[in-house]
Amino acid sequence: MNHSNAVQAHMHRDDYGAKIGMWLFLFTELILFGGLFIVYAVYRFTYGDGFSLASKELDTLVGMINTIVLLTSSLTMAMSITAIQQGRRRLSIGLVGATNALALVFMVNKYFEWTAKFHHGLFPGGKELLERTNGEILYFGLYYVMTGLHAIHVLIGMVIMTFMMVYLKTGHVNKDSFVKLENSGLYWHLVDLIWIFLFPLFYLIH
Amino acid sequence: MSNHALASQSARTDFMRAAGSRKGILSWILSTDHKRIGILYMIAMGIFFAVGVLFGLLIRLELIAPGKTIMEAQTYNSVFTLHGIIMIFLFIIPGLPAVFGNFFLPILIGARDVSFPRLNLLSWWLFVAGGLMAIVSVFLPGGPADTGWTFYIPYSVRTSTNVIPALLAAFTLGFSSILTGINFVTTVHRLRAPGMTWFRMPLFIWSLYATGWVQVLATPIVGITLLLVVVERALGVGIFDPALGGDPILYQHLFWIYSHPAVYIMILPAMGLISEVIPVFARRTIFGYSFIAFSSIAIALLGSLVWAHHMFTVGMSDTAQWIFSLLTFLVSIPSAIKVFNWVSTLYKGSIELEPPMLFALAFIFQFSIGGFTGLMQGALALNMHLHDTSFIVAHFHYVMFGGTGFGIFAAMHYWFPKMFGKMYNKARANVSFILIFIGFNVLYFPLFIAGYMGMPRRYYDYLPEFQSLHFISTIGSWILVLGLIMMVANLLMGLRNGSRASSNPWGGTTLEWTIQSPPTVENFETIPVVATGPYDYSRYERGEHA
Amino acid sequence: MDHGTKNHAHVIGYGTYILVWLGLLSFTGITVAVAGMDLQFYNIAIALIIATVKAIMVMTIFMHLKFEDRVFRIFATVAILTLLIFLVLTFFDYSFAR
Amino acid sequence: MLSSDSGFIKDVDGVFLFILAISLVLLILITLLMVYFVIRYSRKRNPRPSNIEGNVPLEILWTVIPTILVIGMFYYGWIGYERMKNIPADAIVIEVTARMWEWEFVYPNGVKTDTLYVPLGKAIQTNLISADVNHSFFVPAFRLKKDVIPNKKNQAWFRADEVGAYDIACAEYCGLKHSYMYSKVVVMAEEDFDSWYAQMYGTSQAAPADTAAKRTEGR
Repeated sequence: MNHSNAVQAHMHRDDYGAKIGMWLFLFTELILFGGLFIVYAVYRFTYGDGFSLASKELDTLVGMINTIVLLTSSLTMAMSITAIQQGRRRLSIGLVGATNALALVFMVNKYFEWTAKFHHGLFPGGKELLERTNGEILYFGLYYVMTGLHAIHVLIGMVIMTFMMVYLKTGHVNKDSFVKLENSGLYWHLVDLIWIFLFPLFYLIH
Repeated sequence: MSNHALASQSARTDFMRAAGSRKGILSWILSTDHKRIGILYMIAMGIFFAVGVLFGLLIRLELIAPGKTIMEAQTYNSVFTLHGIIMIFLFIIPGLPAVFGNFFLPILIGARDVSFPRLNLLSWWLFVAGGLMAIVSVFLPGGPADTGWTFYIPYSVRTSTNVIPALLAAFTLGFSSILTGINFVTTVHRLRAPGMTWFRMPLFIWSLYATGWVQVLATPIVGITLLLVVVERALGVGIFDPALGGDPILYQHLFWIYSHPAVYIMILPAMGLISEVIPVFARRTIFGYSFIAFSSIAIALLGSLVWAHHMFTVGMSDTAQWIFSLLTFLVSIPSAIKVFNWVSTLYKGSIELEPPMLFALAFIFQFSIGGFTGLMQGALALNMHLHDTSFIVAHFHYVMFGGTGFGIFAAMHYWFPKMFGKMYNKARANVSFILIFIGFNVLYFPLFIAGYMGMPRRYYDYLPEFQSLHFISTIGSWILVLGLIMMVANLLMGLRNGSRASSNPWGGTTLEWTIQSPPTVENFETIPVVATGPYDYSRYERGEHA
Repeated sequence: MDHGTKNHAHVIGYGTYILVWLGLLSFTGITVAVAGMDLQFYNIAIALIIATVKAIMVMTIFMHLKFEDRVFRIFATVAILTLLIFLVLTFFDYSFAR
Repeated sequence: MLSSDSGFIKDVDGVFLFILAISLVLLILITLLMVYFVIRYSRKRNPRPSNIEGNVPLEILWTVIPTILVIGMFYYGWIGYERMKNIPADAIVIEVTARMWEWEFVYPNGVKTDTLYVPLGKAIQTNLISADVNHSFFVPAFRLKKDVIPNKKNQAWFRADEVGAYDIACAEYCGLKHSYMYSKVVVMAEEDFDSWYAQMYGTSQAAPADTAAKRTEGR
């Protein structure tokens, strides 16, 4: 470790430290979802047939559209950092805005998907669901919890993006100080990462 | 440090009195100064500890004789649940890292604060919020949770008591713990003073660093698990409930994936603290520095892989049984290495039995008993007999209280003069130590015997053959509480009218002893440059001490 | 190790990002297409392998792990390994006769 | 209490004594050294300390020796456990149902009791079923414990080698009357058991004498 840097860190802001902190936080998020993935893995192992049956009721197309939407939002997010590094503030704002818009598309899509399921009585405690086998009940339980928790993260992400747009506008985040935007980006990519696994686990594997 | 620097520093106001932008209590509860936050934790934790002790005392009083003594079974079940939740989440886990880690981690590495001071304040607020939630759950209609602190499924889904507030309390406290972990790991990476290489860090820092990682990587698992129980109870989502096909054992796996490493979150900082105290009072360098440092990492690592030894009787696969049993035995080795190194540090030292040293030596003795009885439970055949008996209760109290608890007491007596600039009455501290030591052992040792004889744990009532052991144990609890009251009173008296403490009353060599007592807001006027290891006592060896 | 000014050193071009994005989209297409075929166990394996590849792409490029200090990569490895170990050890219970 | 004899007593107590002996030796060694050093190297006697930084051979020694010791402990624990889990093929199978807060035993011929009657010297297999929450089937005298988990079929077995009555306790917390969830294993000579079994056949309910045997009643 170069100590002149460490000393500097005492006096100036420590972007490097901020990034370490953010990554550590992302690990906690990863493990938070990881716990759910463990539950999923165990139940798929125990109730392979029920899971297979239930997963066929999800619409792969909806899942795929949402995957593409999130991947694209990750792209715009990543590019917004390049933009601010080059000092192109307006472009950066536009890209963060695009990220936010795509997140909204994701949520709307999710909303229609969930309400359709609810209409079919496939919600926790719903009569339709309780008549099914244990494996299917657990599958839908996990489906709602995992995609729900993910959706909450998307919503939080949208709030963060809105703040970032304001910060970019006021110059609080600028060409020389953009670690906040970088960290928001890291968060957003993690949300994307989680979805990259949720998508095959719920929509693709039967 | 030159005399000039010392003189100019003593003129500066310390962090207790420093005028900030806010007045009165707000200058404390909104402060981002790591030292003030440490003291805030200490106050909050002290209150929760008192409540926890009271509940423990009530448990012991109920068990003094068979049959109903002072309370109904339902009350008893809630009392031991709350005793567990409070002592684990609100005392033992935050005890050393949040109080003394916050106060001394930046100072010991030569920094002015932690990396994220505002996040640090947020952790404290979350801690208080979690504690309040736990307390509120007692008074809400439905009554306090009666599930035991483990919240085992399916009982926790079926009981009508206030499980959800208790779960949310534990979740919030877990979140607070995670934020502290993130802060400490980042601080250790980023804010070490020039020359403070990894192997010049005090061992307390090593242990906090290892603890920080465990907090970051294990706590989220229990967070999500408790949340799942919440959604299960609140929304009827099928996750663990066997009525919906769920697997109660999966809950236990997830619960212990965190809660066993949590034991190491509790004990590691205490081990680090002991490694600080012993060299100071033996006036010599620690024996086997790097072995102690690496054993902290090894404990954090291996300790994360042994959770299912809490579950040997649930009927796991044989493969899981032997793997977890073997790993459990292996985790004892780094602990043994530490104990041997501590004892060797006494060899050819120049030992003064000040109060912190007494607590530290008692730690080694009691932690060893806790460790050896832990080996017994790691053995598969024996575990079948001992599991869920009062043998376990005795074992983990020997580790948690006899170990970490005594570590916290050692830290309080060790750093008290630095934190407050005053000295307590040492003679009274010694007497309270003796009472606590005797009371502790009288309280918990009989439970080993009762457990081996077949006394199950979490029992409101018991068979007559266990009465004499329970009676002795309850007597022990009175001695212990007497000692605790005396210790706290002595410290508070020291705070009020203790004699002025010098900046280095024990002759320590780590960085906190180079600054004034109590420290200034900035800790260091100029960031020190570190040139030697943390325990350089060569001046005493040469006979040149002032 | 030198850092501190590192933030400014690596400006990743838009082209790189777009290439990665195109890669991610193609993998999504492949995984959906493969899911339509009936390959029994291999369906799960292929879906997870593709998801892992996509995750690595996001982490290395979008999340800049490729350009950061070694310490970040070590951290990420530790975290992911921890999760994997939790999973594997749990399955020592489930995947053997109980 | 611990007076009876079953196949596991020797195993469990043997492992216990083995670990206890090693632990005591080490604990006494650690404690005596600590006390001796504190006295011998007190500041009065030894004002000038020696800064010994460490000793690698010593570190290796006290890493290797404990490793060997604990692997030995693991091995004995494992061997004992092997015997606990290998249920003899000729065992009498009894269904044990745990519910809040009582035990029910169903014999192969359909007889139901609330006390477990078993013949001397015969292997008994208990199939553990939970009707509600987690419980644990614990017979301290036989060093036997197995959790009773809903949705899971756990089994345990034992062989009683001495006539008498031994406590069955619930060892997994199960709510309000957890501490009263006691029953008994009554071990009878084989001919006594046979005549009891024949007499019970046809009656599905427990004999009145059973309730008297429970220690939990009336407290």
